[in-house]
Amino acid sequence: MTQKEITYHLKDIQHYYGNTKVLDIADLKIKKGSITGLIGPNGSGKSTLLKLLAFAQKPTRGNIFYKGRIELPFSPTVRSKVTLLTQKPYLLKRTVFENIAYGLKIRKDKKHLKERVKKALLTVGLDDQKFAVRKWHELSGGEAQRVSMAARLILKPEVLLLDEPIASVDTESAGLIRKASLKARDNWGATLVIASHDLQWLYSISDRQLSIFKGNIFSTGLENIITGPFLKSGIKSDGKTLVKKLDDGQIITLKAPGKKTCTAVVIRKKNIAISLEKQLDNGLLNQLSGHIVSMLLEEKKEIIMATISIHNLAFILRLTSDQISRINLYPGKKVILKFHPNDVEWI
Amino acid sequence: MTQKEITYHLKDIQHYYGNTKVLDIADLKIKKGSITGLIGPNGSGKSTLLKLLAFAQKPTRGNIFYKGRIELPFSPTVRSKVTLLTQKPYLLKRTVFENIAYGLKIRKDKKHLKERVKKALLTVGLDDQKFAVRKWHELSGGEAQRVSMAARLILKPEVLLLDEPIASVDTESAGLIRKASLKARDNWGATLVIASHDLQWLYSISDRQLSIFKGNIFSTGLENIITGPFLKSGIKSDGKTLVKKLDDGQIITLKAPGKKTCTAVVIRKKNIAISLEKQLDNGLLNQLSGHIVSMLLEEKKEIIMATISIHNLAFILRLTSDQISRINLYPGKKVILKFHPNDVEWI
Amino acid sequence: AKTESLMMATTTSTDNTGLLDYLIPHFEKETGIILKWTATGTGKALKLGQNCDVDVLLVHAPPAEKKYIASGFGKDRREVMFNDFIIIGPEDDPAKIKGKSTSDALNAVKSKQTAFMSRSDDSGTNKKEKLLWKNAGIQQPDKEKWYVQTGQGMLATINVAQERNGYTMTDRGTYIKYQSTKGGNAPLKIMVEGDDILLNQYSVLTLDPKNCPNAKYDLAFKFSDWMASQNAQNLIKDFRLLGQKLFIPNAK
Amino acid sequence: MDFIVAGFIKAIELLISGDTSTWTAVWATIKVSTCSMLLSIGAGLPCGFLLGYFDFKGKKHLRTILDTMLAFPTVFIGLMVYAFISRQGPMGELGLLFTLTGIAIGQTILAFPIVTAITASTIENIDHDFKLTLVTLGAGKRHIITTCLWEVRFGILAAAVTAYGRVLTEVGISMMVGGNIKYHTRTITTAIALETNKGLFADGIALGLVLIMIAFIVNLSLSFLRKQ
Amino acid sequence: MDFIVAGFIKAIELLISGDTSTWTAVWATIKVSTCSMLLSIGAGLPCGFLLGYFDFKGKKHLRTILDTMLAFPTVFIGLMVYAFISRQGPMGELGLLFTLTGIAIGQTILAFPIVTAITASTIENIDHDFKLTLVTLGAGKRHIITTCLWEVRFGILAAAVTAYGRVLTEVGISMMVGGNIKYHTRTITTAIALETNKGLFADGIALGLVLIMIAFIVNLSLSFLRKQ
Ligand SMILES: Nc1ncnc2c1ncn2[C@@H]1O[C@H](COP(=O)(O)OP(=O)(O)OP(=O)(O)O)[C@@H](O)[C@H]1O
Ligand SMILES: Nc1ncnc2c1ncn2[C@@H]1O[C@H](COP(=O)(O)OP(=O)(O)OP(=O)(O)O)[C@@H](O)[C@H]1O
Ligand SMILES: [Mg+2]
Ligand SMILES: [Mg+2]
Repeated sequence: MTQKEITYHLKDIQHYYGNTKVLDIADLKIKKGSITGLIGPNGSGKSTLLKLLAFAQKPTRGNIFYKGRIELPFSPTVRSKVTLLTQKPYLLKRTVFENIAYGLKIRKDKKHLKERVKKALLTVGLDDQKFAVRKWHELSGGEAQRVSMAARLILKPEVLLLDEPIASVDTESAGLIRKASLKARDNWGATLVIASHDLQWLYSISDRQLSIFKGNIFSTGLENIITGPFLKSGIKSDGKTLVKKLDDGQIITLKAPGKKTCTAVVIRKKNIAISLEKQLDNGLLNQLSGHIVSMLLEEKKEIIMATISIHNLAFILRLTSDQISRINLYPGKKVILKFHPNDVEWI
Repeated sequence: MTQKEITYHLKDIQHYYGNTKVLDIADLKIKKGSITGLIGPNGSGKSTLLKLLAFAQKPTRGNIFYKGRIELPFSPTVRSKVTLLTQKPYLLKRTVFENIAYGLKIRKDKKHLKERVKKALLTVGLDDQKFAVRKWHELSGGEAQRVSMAARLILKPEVLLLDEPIASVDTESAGLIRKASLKARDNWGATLVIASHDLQWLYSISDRQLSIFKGNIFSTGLENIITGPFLKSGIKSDGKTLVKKLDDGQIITLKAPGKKTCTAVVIRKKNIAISLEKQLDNGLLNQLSGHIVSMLLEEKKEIIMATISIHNLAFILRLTSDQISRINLYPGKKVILKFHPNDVEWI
Repeated sequence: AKTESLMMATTTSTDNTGLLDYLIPHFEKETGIILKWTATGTGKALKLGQNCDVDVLLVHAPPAEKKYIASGFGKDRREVMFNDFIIIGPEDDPAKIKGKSTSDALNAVKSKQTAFMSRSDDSGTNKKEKLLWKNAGIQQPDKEKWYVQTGQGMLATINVAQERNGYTMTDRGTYIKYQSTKGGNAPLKIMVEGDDILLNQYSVLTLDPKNCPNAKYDLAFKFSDWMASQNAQNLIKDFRLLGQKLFIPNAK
Repeated sequence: MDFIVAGFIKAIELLISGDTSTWTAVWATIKVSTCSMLLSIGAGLPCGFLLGYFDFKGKKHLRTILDTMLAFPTVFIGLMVYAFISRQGPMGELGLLFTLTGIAIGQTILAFPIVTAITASTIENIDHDFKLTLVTLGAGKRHIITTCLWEVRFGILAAAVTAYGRVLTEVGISMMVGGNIKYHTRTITTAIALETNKGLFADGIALGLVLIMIAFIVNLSLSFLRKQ
Repeated sequence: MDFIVAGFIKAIELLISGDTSTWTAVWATIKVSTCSMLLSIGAGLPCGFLLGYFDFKGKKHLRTILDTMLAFPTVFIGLMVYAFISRQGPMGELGLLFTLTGIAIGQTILAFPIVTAITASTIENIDHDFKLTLVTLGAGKRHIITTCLWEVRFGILAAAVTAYGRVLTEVGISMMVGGNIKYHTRTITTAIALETNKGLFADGIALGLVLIMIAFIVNLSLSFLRKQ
C-alpha cells in the first residue's frame, strides 16, 4: 500500500473520559475506498472511535494520520471532507430542506440546490414533495434518521462515517442506505466506516469487519467473546485452566490467562467446529450443545453467518452453503460446537 | 373475553397532525397480559399509536377504553399504571441512579430504593457500581437506551409500552430486554405493546403481531406490502389487472383495486408458496425468482421466518422446519415465490 | 408612652447642606418627637403635603407657599431663616457681568448669548430664577440656544455650567459645597451677589387639618414653634458649612 | 478621574469604620431586595412555566405584553405604587408609604416580568422528548412543573440573577415609595443618588462599590449552583 | 389615585398635540436606546457565545463576575463614564459629555452584561449532539457561532428584550452623562424624573405611558420572530 492509498493511520491512540480509558488502539490502517464495519457491544468504544476519525474530538494520546499527515480537529484539510452521521442524529430547528442543504450552504456550493436536495431525499426513500417543507419535529423517528443520512450523502464526502445508520430505520430503507453507501464508494471513491448492531446488514456492506471490545480492536472481524465470571476448578484442578459454568449445567473449559487483569476471552471463529453429534473421547475438548437461532447471507461472499445459542451465550460462525446443505442445518436445529481450551485468547 | 380481561379497547380512533391523518383504527382490542408486536415501515404510525395508548396524547377523534372505561391524558387511574419507553429516550440531567429512581420517587415509593435501582440496572445488564453514579451524558448510546428501559421496568407498570426498545442495543442486551419483558408479563401480569424493526426479536417475544401501514392496522401480523408505482398494461390489458415492473425485468401481476385511492397492495403470507422450480403452465400465476436472504427462528413457535429477496423487494414467509429440510433451504439458495394475482388486498 | 413621630418633606438644599442632620437631633432630644424627612424638589414636597403623606413642610418658595395656603392645603406659614442666591460664572467672565446688578447681568448674558444654565425643575431656586428674568424685563427664555435647561439638582446644574463654561444662579450653600469639592479652586466664581431680590426665604408650613385630618397637626405645630424658638434660631446661626455661615435666622 | 480612586479608598473606609448610615443602608438594601426577589421568584417561576410550557391561543400576545412590562420605568412603577399606598390611596390605611415593605412591593412588580419572561423562554427551549418522558413516567402536573424547572435550573439562575441585578440597582421605586429617609428607608442606591446630587462623586462611587460587593458575594455563593 | 387617570389622558394629549419637548425626548430615547442596543448585542452575542459554548478553566469565575456586572448601578456606570469623558477626563477632548453619544456609551456598558449573561446561559443549554452535528457537517468556527445563535434565537430574543427594557428605563446614566438638557439630551426617563420631582405626578405617568408605548411597538414588531 502506498501512503496515498491509506486514508487513516491511527498510531498509539488512547482515549480517556475522565480517568477511564475507553479506547486503546496501537495501530490501525484504513484503506481508501474501503468499507469497514465496526462491531462491538454497547459501550465498547465504537462511537468514540468514529468521533476521533471524524476529527470531532482529539484523542487523549496518539496521532491520527489522514492521508499520511497528522491532522487535528478543525483542520481545514479534513473539515469539509470527512463527515459523520452521529448516533443520535440532531436536526437543526429548520425545515427538512434547510437541514439537508445546510452542509452545502456552508461550503458555498449552492448550484442546483433544489434538485440535489430532492435527489438526496430520494436516495433515502423520502418523497421530496412531502418532506422538504416539513419542520424538523414533524418527522417520525426513522424519517428523521433518514433525513440526517441524506444531509451527509449530499456532501459527497471523501470519508463517510456512519454510527448506527439503520437503528430505527425500516428494512426497505436499510436497503436504500446500503445502496447509497456502496454508491458513495463506487462513484466517488469514498472511504466508509460504519458501526452497527445489525450484523447481517453490516456484513452485507463492509469489506472488512473490526471487532471492538472494551476499547481494543480485533482486526479479524467479528469474534466470539465470553465474559466472566470464571471459576478456578477445572477438570484438572492444576491452576492451568479456568471454567465458565452455564446455568443449564454445561461447562466451558479454558486455558488460564497469563496476566491476572484479563476479564474476557476470545474464541476465534476459525477454531470452532460445528457438528450434529458429540465426539466420544473428547479429552479437554469443549463440546457445547445448543441450537441454531438464525442464518443470514453475507451477500458479497456467498457465506452464511449462523448464530448458535448455547444456553444464554450466542456464538457466531461463518459457514459455506456446502457445509450447511451437507448436514442440513436450519434455524431450530440442535448442534454441537467444539473448540479446544487452548485455542483461546485472553483480553 | 370479559371486560376485565381487555386492557385496551380502541374505538373509531383517528389521529391527525395538522391536516394529515396518520392513524385510523376502527376497532382494536388488547388483552390483559398479552404481548403485542407492532410492525410497520417508518412513518406508519407506530409511535403515534403508542403515545395514544400511553395517554400522553389525546386522539383527534374516537375513544380509548382502558379496562372498560374511557380514559384521558393525566387521568389519575392510568397515570401511574401505564408507562411508555419513548423512541428517543431522554435522560434527566441527573445521575443514572436519579433517573431510574425518578418514577418511584414521584410515586412516593421510596422503600429499598437503592436495592431496587441496583436490580433494575442488572436487569438491563448494567453494573450498579459502575453506572449508578454516572451523569446522564456519560453513557454510550446503547447504555442510555438501557438506562431508560430500567427506569420503566422498576415501576412494575400494568402496561409497558416499548417504542424501539432495542434500536442501538447490542445482541446480548436485546436478549436481556426480551427476558425482562417476558418477566413483566409473567410476574405481575403486565400488558405489553412493543414496536420494533427487528422482526426476529419481535417475533421471539410477542404473542400477536399487528402490522401498521399508513395508519391502518392489519391484525394478522406481518404481511408483505408492495407499494407503487403500478402500471396499467397487464398481460391481458383489460383494465382488470395492474402490474409492477421490477428493474431486473420480472413482472408482478395484480388484480386492479376497486377504489382509485389505493396506493399499496398486501399479499398475505398464507397465499404465497415457495418452491425451487417454476411451474410450466402458470396462467396468471406470479412466479418470481429470488433468493433467501435470512432465516430466523421464532423461538416460541418453532417456526422459521425466511426473508426472500426478489430483486429489490423483500418477502417474508413463515415456514416449518419440515418444509425447509425437505427442499433443503438455506440463505443464498435460489427459490421461486408463487401467488395468484387475485390473492391480493389493496389498501 | 409611645414615642411620637413626625414626617416632614423638605427641599434638597436643607438636606444636602447637612443643616437637618445638625439640627434635628436637638429637636428630638428636646421634644421627644422623632422627626423623619424626605428631601425632594419643592414641587414634590408640596405635592406630598397636599396628598397628606407628610405632616409638615420646610420649603423656600414664598409665592408658591402663599398660593398653597390659599388653596387650602397649608396653614401656618412661619418664616424661620434665609440665605441668599448668587449668580456664578467662569473666571474670564465672557459676558462681563461681574459686580453688576442682577437685572443688568441677565441682560448682558442675553445680549452676549453666553450659556446660562437653568435648573428648570420648578424648585424654589428655579422659581426665583424665573422671577429674576421677569424682573429684568426679559421674556422667559426657553428654546434659545444659550439657555440650557438641565432639569436637575443644583449641583448637577453647576457641573453643567462648569463643563459648558456658562453662568448659572445658585444658592450659596450649594456653591460652598461645590467650591469645597474643587479644593477651593473652583472654575466658577461668584459674579453677582447681595441684591435684595436674591434673598432666599425658608418657611415651615403645617398642613390644613381640613384637607388632611389625619396629619399630625399638633406635632407639626410643635416643630414649627421649635424652629422659631430662640434655641433653634441660635443653632441655625451657629451652623457652618466648611467654615462659612450659611443660614441667617429670621423668625419673628 | 481622581474621584474614582478616592471612591475605592472610601469604600474600604466606610465598611471598616462601621459607619452607621452606610450599614443601615446596606441592611435596608439586603432586606428589600431579598424580600422582593423571593416574592417575584415565587410568582414568576410558575407564571413563566405556564407561559413557556403550554401552547394556547393568545400566547404570543401575552408574551408581547410581558416583554413590554420589562420596559416599565422604575419611576412609573414607583408612582403607581405610591398612588395605591399613599395615605389617600385605596391602601393608605396600611401605612406602607415610606417603608421598606412599600419598596419591596414596587421591586416585586419590577422583578416579576423579568423572572417570568426569562423563565418562559428557557422552558420553551425544553426538548419535546423531555416532556413526553415525564408524562410517560407518570409525573403529575406538580411534578412536571418542578422537574421542568429543575431541568432548566441554569436558565432560571440566569433569570434570577438578572432580576436581582435590576432590583439591587433600581432607584426610582426606592426614592418615590421609600422617600430616602436616613436610617429608615435609605438604600444604597438612593444614598448614591443623594451623594452624587451633593457632588460627592467619590462617596457615590464608594457606595456603588459597596453595592457591587454585595452582588458579588451573593453571586459567588450562588455559583455553586452553576454547571460544573 | 386621580393622577393616574389624569396621566392617561395627558399621555394622549401629549402625543396628539405634538408637544415639542415630548417629541424631542421621544426621539432622543429612541436614538440612544437603538444605538446602545446595537452595540451591546454586537459585542454581547459573541462574548455570550464564547462563554456558553466552551469549557475552560476559570469559566465559572468569569460568570460570577459577569453576574456581578448585572448589578452595576446606573449611577455608578454614569459616574465612571462621566469621569472619562468630562473635560478633565482622559477622553475629554472628544466632547462627549452632555451628548446622546455619551449616554449611548454608558447604556452599552449597562446592556452588555445582560445580553452576554442570558446569551451564555442559553447557549449553555444547547444539546451536545447539536454541537457534534455541526462539526461533522463541516461547519467552521464562524458557522458554528452563527448557527448556534440562530438555533437559540428565542433565548437571544429574550436576552435582547430584557436588555432593551433595562436600557429604555434607566435614568442614572442619562442623567449623569446626558445632563437632562431640554431639547437636547433629555430622554423620556429623565423627563419623568424631572416631572415627578416637580410634583407633577400626572405628567410623570403620562411620560411613563409614552415610554411603555414605544416598548410595546418595538416588542410587537419583534413578536413575528417568536416561536409560532
Ligand atoms: N409532529 C408531527 N407533525 C406532523 N407530522 C408528524 C409529526 N410527527 C409525526 N408525523 C408524521 O406522522 C406519521 C406517523 O409518525 P410516527 O412517528 O407514528 O411513525 P412511526 O411508525 O413511529 O415511524 P418510525 O418507524 O420512523 O418510528 C409519519 O408520517 C410522520 O411523518
Ligand atoms: N462523556 C462521557 N463520559 C464518561 N464516559 C463516557 C462518556 N461517553 C461515553 N462514555 C463511556 O465510554 C465508553 C465508550 O462509549 P461509546 O459511546 O464509544 O460506546 P459505543 O461502542 O458507541 O456504544 P453503543 O453501542 O452503546 O453506542 C462507554 O463505556 C461509555 O460508558
Ligand atoms: Mg455508540
Ligand atoms: Mg416511531
